Amino acid sequence: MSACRTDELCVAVLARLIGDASHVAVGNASPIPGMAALLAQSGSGGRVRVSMLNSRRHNAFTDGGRELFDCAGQGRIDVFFLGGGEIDGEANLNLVSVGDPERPEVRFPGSFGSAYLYFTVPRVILFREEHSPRVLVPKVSFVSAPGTSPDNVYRPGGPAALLTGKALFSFNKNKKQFRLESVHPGETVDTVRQATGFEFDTADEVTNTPGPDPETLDLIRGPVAREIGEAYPQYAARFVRI
Amino acid sequence: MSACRTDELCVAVLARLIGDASHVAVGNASPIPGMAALLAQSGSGGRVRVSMLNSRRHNAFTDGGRELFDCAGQGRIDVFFLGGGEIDGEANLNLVSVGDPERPEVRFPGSFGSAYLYFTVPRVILFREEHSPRVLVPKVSFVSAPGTSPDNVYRPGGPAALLTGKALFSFNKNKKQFRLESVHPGETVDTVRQATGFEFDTADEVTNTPGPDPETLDLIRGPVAREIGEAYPQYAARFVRI
Amino acid sequence: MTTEAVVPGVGELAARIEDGASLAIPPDYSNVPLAATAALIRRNARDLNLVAVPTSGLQTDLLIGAGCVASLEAAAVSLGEFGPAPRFTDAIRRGVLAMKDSTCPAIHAALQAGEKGVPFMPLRGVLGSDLIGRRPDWRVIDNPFGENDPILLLPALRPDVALFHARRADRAGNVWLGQRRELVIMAHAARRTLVSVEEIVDDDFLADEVIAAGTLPALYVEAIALAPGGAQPLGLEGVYEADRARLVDYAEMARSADGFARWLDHFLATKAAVA
Amino acid sequence: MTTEAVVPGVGELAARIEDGASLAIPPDYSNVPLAATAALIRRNARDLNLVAVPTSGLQTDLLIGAGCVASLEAAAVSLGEFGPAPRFTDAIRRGVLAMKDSTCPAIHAALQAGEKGVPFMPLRGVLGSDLIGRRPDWRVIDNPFGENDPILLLPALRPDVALFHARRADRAGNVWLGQRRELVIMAHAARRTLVSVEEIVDDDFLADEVIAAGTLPALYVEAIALAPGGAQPLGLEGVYEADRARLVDYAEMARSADGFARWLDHFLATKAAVA
Repeated sequence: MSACRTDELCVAVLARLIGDASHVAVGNASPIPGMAALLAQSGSGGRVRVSMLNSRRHNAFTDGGRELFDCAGQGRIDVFFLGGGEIDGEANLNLVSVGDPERPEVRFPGSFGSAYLYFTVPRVILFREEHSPRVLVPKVSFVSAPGTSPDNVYRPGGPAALLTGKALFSFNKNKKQFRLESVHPGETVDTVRQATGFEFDTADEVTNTPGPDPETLDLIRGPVAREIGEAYPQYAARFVRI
Repeated sequence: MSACRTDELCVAVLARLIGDASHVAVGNASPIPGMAALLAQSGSGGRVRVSMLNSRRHNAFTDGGRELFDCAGQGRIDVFFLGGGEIDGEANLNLVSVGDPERPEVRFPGSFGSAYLYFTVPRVILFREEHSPRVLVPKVSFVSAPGTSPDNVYRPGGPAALLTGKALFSFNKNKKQFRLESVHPGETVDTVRQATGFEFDTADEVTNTPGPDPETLDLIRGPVAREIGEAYPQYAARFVRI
Repeated sequence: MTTEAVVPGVGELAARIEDGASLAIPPDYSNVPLAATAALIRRNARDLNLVAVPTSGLQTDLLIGAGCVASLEAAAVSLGEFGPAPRFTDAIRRGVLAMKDSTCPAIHAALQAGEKGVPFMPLRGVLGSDLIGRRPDWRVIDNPFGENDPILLLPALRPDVALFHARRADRAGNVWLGQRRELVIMAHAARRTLVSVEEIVDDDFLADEVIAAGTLPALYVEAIALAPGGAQPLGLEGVYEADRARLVDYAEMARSADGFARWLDHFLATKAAVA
Repeated sequence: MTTEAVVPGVGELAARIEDGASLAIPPDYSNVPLAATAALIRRNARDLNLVAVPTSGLQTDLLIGAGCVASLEAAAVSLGEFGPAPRFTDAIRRGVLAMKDSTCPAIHAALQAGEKGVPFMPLRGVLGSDLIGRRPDWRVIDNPFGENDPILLLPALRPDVALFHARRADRAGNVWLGQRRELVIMAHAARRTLVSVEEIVDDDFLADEVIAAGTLPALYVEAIALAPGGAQPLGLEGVYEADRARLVDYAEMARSADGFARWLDHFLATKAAVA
């Protein structure tokens, strides 16, 4: 494993989580998932289709704002990324507010498409770089999108994993619980537990999150970083090194 | 009144019925209503908007086949034309079949948009040139679109008039009955009654259907006939005389 | 992305439409895939469940006459100015076609439900029509937002396959459809979309924002086959006019089974010659 | 048809938006009518009920900060990469804005219901979200085509006015929108549509089938006003980039009421100078 920054590690891990999906969509304001999608596409020889809302080049939608959602409703999107102002141990997401919604202490921008895409996209990957008790809470103050649903609720989709700047969790929807799979360089199960506001399961063997191999890191710092510049000019500079 | 053919008379009468509508739509296979719409537009100095499905020039729709119907649902279409294989005295329309629908004696093409537009367009003008007991029946064999609806049914639209090659009727939706308003040249109340399979009311004074004045007839045989040629090339020849 | 979407010919499109499939097809005035229809007839397709969007004409009449059709959902079937569709009319009168009569906006709305991944779509109007009694798959409910306000619900249509003809595709599989957006909805709603085209060009339709506005992205397109003249003897807007003489012939000849067979033979031979 | 649709300027557009109107507006990345927004603030508009399609940013924050807004329906409000929308956040925290939180596809679907003239539209997902408890206008029913299958219904949105900025209109009032079809739905669903444009050209957009495919017909457009730079300091795709420095300033200054007032004064002065 090469020495790399946490954001570069996240790009590599998210790309692995995308795996061999045939269509991955990336919402607005998601440069790291966007880079991960481009990396996964590159690794698949172009077979992974990427629809990135911020991009013109990597965005085949032509039917206006509803097309992403309709496309997901048709079952044509395999992977999407969501985050949240708060995420709790049952994978509930809060993108609205903290405290009494009528007079909240904190107001986030709003739910965007989370309340829909969390249900309709088979593999939703949760990504939030900040890993703190403020974000990873025991119980969200407002449920924008629930992590699980009763059996009778139509729900082909849901959370598959949670990646932060400290660790990678998988999600077990029957137990309604995250499981710590690996910790990033410099972290331990204990430091992760301290930074996490919710209870979680741990894998029998919590590994160190594998970073990108040198070839992958070159891709991230080279073609992928340059390519993301089209959609996120301010981000490219942060990554381009070669 | 100038000497004119029945079809020319029908164009003139339909144009009068369109009146000062702001938007008149014309379905497929409707050359005479199409000419009437163009005549009404011409008479209004272009203020009447015409959407003719068969036309490219007189058709502002850009959103595919559903736009006509959505536009009507929005309340943006004031006048539409319908016909029918059978029309009965309560203004029910049959565009499907005669006899047992499983093994019908006669099969018509189908209901097209009638079952919807008859409800949503405020003034639907029924037009069928053939005026015979075969078409104007006591009771339609199949209701594609009902002439009237119970009070609790959402129905901003419905039949306003019925024009045939012999006569003009208005429709009274409370009485669920047509009323003979005028007879075309050569017809009388009796000849119309003989040719009509349903009972109808008669106006206190049944007049002779006024034909087009010479200027209007010139318009029909000149610019309007040439203009309809864009949408119905085979029809233009029948009308163009000047 | 790739040129994998381009297949050798309409025969390959026909091979991808299984017997028993539900097949969405366009109205007679718009992008009718008649070369692909000939290929379907040649491969002896059986038990197709046609969905006309929202009406049909020659294509449906040919498929019915050739024995390919089990059921048909349509707002109307006719040859337009050329008269009734004779094989359709005959099949209905003999009671050998499972007909689901509909109305244009109902088919559009049901496809929009399919496009959105919702199980149904409401539609105003239609109440009191005998159409409803013959559609056990439709429901009338009381509008949950009103009071004593009945409204029709249509179940979503998600055809197995959408099949149509278009003017142009690019090598990535993007198809330019312009204002024919009923075909866009049809492709979104269908599980798979097969397209024959007049030409396949080197441009990238998505790179030009003006072209892109009328383009169905390759994302929705499984296969594209080159088929010049693929809508003939019907017309294709902006490319060729309908061959009126052949359509008049059809309307006349297809009134008998024998006449239909003769017209069909000639049609298949013509299409085979160019395929 | 006529050039009646063209009005002298954005002031005339603002004059046609009554106090208390429901007003549909586009997301920050698409055709934001900021010159017209300045005119609305200048005419002291009050009690607007904004409908963001489906999100908003600077436009909504300006209108809230200037006291023009009674209620807001949106899936989100933020300045995107520039941070939270400060006046929105402040108004919510002080409890002075009637907020109808939604989710993107719900707003799109509700506008499609408005477009189709149906009273509601179903939507999958959302169940179990706290959004529902705060939306007494939404309903959950059992899917009439399923069994024990709850589904959300959204009432149709028919805003009084849709307002957006576009690149080009022709003299007949046709507006080219390209792939920005959320604006087409917005215009169909709204009772009246007002558009500011970068330029008004002599071509007939409907005469060219390629242009027509991306055109909103004049049929839906009540008034058009020329407003070059009408989306600035936001960008307009293909015409100008966002003025990032001014947006950074806004995100910083608008955190206080005073700073907002200073930024707004400058903004109104700039817009007045070009109007």
